Amino acid sequence: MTAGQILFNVVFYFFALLTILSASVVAFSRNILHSAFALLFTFWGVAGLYIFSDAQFLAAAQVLIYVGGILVLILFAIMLTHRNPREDSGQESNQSSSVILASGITVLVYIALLAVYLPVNWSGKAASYGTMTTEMLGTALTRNYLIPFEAVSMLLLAALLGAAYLARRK
Amino acid sequence: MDLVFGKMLDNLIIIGAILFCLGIYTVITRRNAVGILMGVELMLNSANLNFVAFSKFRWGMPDGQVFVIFVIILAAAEAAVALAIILSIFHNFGDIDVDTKDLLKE
Amino acid sequence: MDYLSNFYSNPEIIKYLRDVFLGAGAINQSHILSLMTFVPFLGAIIILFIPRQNKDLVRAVAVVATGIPLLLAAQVFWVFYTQGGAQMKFVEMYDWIKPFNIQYFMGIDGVSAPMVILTALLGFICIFASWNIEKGVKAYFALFLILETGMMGVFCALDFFLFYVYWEVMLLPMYFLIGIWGGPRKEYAAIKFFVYTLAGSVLMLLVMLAMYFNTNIAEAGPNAAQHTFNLLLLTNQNMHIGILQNFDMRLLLYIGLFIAFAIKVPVFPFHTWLPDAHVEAPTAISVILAGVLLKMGTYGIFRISFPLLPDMAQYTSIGLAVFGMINIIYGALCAMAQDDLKKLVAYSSISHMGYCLLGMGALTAAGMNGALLQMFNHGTITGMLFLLVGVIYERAHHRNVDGFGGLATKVPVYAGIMGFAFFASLGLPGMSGFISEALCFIGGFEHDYLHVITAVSTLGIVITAAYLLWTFQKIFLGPFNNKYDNLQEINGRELFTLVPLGIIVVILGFFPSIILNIMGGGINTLMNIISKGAGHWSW
Amino acid sequence: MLGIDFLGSQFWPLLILLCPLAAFVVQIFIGRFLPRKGDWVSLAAIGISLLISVACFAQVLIKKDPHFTAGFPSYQWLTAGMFTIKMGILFDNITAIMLVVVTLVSFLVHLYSVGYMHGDIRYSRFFAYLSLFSFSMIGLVLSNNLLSLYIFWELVGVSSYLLIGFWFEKVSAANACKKAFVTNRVGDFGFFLGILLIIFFLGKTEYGEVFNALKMSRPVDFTEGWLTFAGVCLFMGAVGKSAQFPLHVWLPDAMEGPTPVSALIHAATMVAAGVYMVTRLYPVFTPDALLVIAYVGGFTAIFAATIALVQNDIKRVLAYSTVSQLGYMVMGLGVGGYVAGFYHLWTHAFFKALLFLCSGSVIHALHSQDLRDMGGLWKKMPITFVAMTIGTLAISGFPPYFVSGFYSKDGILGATLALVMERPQHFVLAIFGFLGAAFTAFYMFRLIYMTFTGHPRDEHKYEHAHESPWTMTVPLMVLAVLSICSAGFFSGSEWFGDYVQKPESAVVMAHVPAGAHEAVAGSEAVHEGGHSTEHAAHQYAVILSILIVFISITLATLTYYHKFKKISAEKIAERLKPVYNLLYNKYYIDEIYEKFIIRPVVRFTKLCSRFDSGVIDGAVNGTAKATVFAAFATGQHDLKVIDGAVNGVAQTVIAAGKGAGMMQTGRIKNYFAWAVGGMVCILGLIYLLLLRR
Repeated sequence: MTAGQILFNVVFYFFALLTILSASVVAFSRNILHSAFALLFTFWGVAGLYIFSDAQFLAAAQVLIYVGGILVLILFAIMLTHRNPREDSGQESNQSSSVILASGITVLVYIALLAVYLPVNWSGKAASYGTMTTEMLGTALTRNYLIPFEAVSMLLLAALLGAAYLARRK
Repeated sequence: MDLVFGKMLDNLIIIGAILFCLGIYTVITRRNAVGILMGVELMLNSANLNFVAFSKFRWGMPDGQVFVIFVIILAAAEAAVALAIILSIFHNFGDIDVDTKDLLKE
Repeated sequence: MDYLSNFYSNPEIIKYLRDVFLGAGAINQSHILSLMTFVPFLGAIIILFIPRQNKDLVRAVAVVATGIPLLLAAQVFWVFYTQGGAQMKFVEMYDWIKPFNIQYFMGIDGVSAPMVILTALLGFICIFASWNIEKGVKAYFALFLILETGMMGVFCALDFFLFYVYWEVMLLPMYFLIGIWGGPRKEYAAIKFFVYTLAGSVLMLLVMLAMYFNTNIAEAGPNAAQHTFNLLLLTNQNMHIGILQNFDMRLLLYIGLFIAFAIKVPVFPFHTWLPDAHVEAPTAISVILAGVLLKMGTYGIFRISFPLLPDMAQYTSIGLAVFGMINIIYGALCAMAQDDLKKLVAYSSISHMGYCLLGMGALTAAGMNGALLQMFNHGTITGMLFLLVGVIYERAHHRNVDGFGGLATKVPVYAGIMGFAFFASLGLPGMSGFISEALCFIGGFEHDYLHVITAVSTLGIVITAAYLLWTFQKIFLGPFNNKYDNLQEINGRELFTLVPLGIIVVILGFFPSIILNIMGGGINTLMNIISKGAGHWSW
Repeated sequence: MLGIDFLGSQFWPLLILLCPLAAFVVQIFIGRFLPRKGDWVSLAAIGISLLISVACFAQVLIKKDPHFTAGFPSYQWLTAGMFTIKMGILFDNITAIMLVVVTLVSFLVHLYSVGYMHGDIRYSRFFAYLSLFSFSMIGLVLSNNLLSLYIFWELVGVSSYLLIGFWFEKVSAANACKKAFVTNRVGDFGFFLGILLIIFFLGKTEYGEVFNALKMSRPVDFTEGWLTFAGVCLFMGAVGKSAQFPLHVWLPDAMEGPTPVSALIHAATMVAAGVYMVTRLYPVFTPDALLVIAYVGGFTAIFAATIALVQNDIKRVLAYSTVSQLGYMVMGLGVGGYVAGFYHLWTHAFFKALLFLCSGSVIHALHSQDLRDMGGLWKKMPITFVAMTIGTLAISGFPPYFVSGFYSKDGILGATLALVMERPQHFVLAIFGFLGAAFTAFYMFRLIYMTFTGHPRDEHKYEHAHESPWTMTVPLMVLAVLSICSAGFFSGSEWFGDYVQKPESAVVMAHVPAGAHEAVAGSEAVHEGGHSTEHAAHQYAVILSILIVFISITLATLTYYHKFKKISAEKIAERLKPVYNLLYNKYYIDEIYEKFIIRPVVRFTKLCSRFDSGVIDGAVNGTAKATVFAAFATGQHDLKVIDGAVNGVAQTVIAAGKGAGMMQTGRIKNYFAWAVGGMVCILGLIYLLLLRR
């Protein structure tokens, strides 16, 4: 195994672990803020994995929109709705039964996903075009998916107005 | 390039699955509406990951990534609207504890 | 090519039909029977279109609608008188429901011709007898004409299915006629009559189906139906398969048929509907009820029970004779105890039909001829009796026998005719009643085991004489009951209905061979079938 | 007249038959509108019949052949299967004699009723009925087979019904006519049964054929016993019609009818029909049957005679005397005196008709029938008196030769005596015979004395009593002459024997038990060889009967003739009170019948009718109620069980709904959890169904 492979493996598994650990912190932490920040690292981890899958533009987009946009939005939301400390401790008071139930469901889902994935032999043909380039992405967007592209812009406008209307102070 | 533990596709999918389960767990156990939102974002990301992985290692077509773009855009829109709702709930109820709110039940 | 061949491809069947029943007679050549059956129906339809107030037009149409069958009946009589009654005549055969091999098969022979003539005659006369019906004239005459269609059809049908259809067609108008135009307890009587007869016809339906599914006429051709409803073919014993070969089942079917017809005759245990139906029915209807409907039971036994299950006929012949005896004695005794005149005549009908049963029970040629003649005579004589009761009822509005007294002085002509009818009814020689009774007794006596039964039945003539004369005395003789000072004599219309019947009774009394020769032919064919079918004289 | 051969073709006898029928038809429909209400129509018709009958009788007389029968063909009347009935006319000596009797008496009665029924409101109808009766009686005499005999037998019955019930306003007349017809009908029941037996065993109905079949080809199962039974059944018809013992009750009541009716029907013709039937069917009767006939006849004779002794109504006395005389005829036939019995019928017809018509004229004059109102009428009604006395002499068998009754009665008594001498165990018959003769003489003379002699008991009635008009007295005179000369113009009864001979019995004695055989041999022997016993019997009979008649006449005169009144009837009546009452009330026979036959039958019919409406109707209505209840039960069941089931299902669904409702807690997490649950199931399914190899 060449040095390049080892480096490749190390970096890949670094990003993998990063995503999983930060995601578990998001799930299990009692404090909402901690989980918000953990969400940041999860997004980074995912961006890294995108690069490994030849999706450089996506990685960039991920970082820009998710981290820059959504995460900031969440933080603002937490700040605005942060009323009393009791809310944090509320996590424990949540009966242990619902926790067991939730974890049970989670494990079930995991098993179901793997059961559907593993038996199928996904060894498809290798990428016919060598490596994915953003230029290919752009042509796909503006040629095959032109209509959805326009529709999405309409959607964003609607979301914008909706959010503004909903959040107005009476 | 090969990975130590199985092919690249399998690993990515497993990571996606774990992310997805954690997202579900977050949604179910979080009492705070924003926590739920975060759970949702997690699930979306795991979906994107799968898209990208398959688009690269299974089909070799850019379509997967185009989908991811659309998902990202929608996630943003959705987060905005969700947070606006959360704010209005906050204004009406004073708190955003999901367990006590059962307005949906007629 | 024989006309029958486009119904049956099996040459054997055609040969059987031709030899035993149809002779060389052409089929579908004369449509006299269909005319006689459906002209009244046509009349009924025309009546429905006539405006309600125009009562006389309704009656006129009714007269024409029953008059035509009477004229045709005259022609039928002439043909039978000249050619004898052995073969089926005026045969019509059309496909009706092809898949089930049901045909519109009509034809009459010596057995059914007198009945057809009687129906046409009584139908025509009853129209005049119901001249003063005021309530719902249109409905009354329409229903009456449908009733006549049903009756005529029953006597002409030679297909079991068709027979059953006519049987039901006849039942319904009768229910309404009694139920709407009847006396005080008319609903009860109508319901009782209807349900009773219907129960009977249910049994007949079962037997019909059993017969249908257990005959194999071995027709060639892929989609040729194997089963048949054709009454004439069903008489062919070697076509019976399945349950029809098992003795007990045949006995069961025979008893089923017997009960269906016994209710109509009526036979002793099933007779209680008759007095009620008669008492409540209007005059014309009880004439038809007694004159024709009672004959359907015995005719059914002649046409269906005997030829189709001849061995059963012989096996149970004693039973039939015993029922006959019971009917005679029991009917006569009950009649003596009645105080309502119509009920008395009703019970006397039961007693008279007992003679038919005795004659048929004997299964001898004389007995069968006597039974058939008795059916015809009873039709005319009891028809007269009911018409006469109707006359007195219209004037006195009650039928209580003890309520009258000494009417002979006030209404001699009416008393004369009533006396004539009473004497005809008790079987005075010189009138047709005696001939049929004598023949039934002679026939009954010929049977080796029926001596005692016939002897006891002859006692019936004494009881009949007693109650009839006792009634005649209570009504007509003795001191005049001045409550009826304003009683009018019998009028022209009523006389018009009675005189023809009286003439027939006298003519048949002196020259019975006129009609007996017709019947003789039909009875011979029947006797051949029975003796052939039964193989040996089972007693 | 004699040029025409009346017996050559069937036309003449048919004419005799059809004239009265034509008269009847004419009379019944347009009688009222004819001049003199059409009595001449009937009179003319019966007149023609009389003339032809007399002509035929004359031709028969000339032939003097006892076995003469005119061979007329019989035409096929009715066929039913193999069984055919042929009708025709039989004309032999007996028929000729009977025809003369019937038509003559009928003619005289027609003439007599012109006067008697004068002024009656239904005058024309009376003559219609008389013609109907004549037609049926002639038909009965002329018929040549059993069935046509039965037919006319019933027609005669119905005409007697009509005539007895002529004055139907009277309740008693209405009852009498019904009683007559029903009693006759009982007799006819037996008669018809007899005919059925013969038809069954022999298949023939014509007399000649029946006798030949019996003689030649008697089926083996038609044993002695059956033949006797058949014979007795046939005789039952005669018992009904000729008013023999058990069924005689209707004749006295039949006196309700007008007197000419009684004279015609209940004296001369109809009642004689029974005797005629026995004579006609004589070969059929087995010796036992003949014995039965003899006993019934004998008993009836004595029985009726005793009742007649005490009756006060003139017509009742004559009625019972008729019953008694009929008993004599039947006994005569029964004991084998075939000729004597039939001869008595011949003579009795005349003098009994005479007696009835005389009593009719007396009643017509006095308008009362009770003997106690009469007396001393001989001055007022000389002709009736003379005629009545001749009749009385004839009926009581007064010895001088010129009176007919003596010969016929003597013949019967002789035959009875002959039988008794043959077989002494039947001595009772002789006692019946002679005692009856004695009583007959006694009550007849009692009648004469009470009506005509002595002082009138009822002045008022006596005043306006008057002799009847010529139309009534002429028939009396004719009949009086006939009563005398019917004995054969002073030549005794021998002349009758030339025409009527006893047919030898068709009963072939296959295996004959000793007793019966000897009886037949006895009568056979008497007939051929043993003339001596029969002759001896006749000698004794003559002497005995003369003796008895004289004794009874003297007794009668002693009690009832006012001049020599020694014995007072009233005292005897007192002393023998119970016997007197018994006789006066006719042995209470009527009451017995009423009590033991009529009332129980009526009660039984009531029972039947109640049974019919109660039980059977009850059963029918019961089934109706049962079905209604069953319908109700199914209704309830339907309501409770099935509905319950349906409601149950509804409840479970609602419960499930509520249960499901709990899912909708309004909390988002629960929705999300269920959604995830759904996803897991789907993935599981995909795995199970599709991916598991």
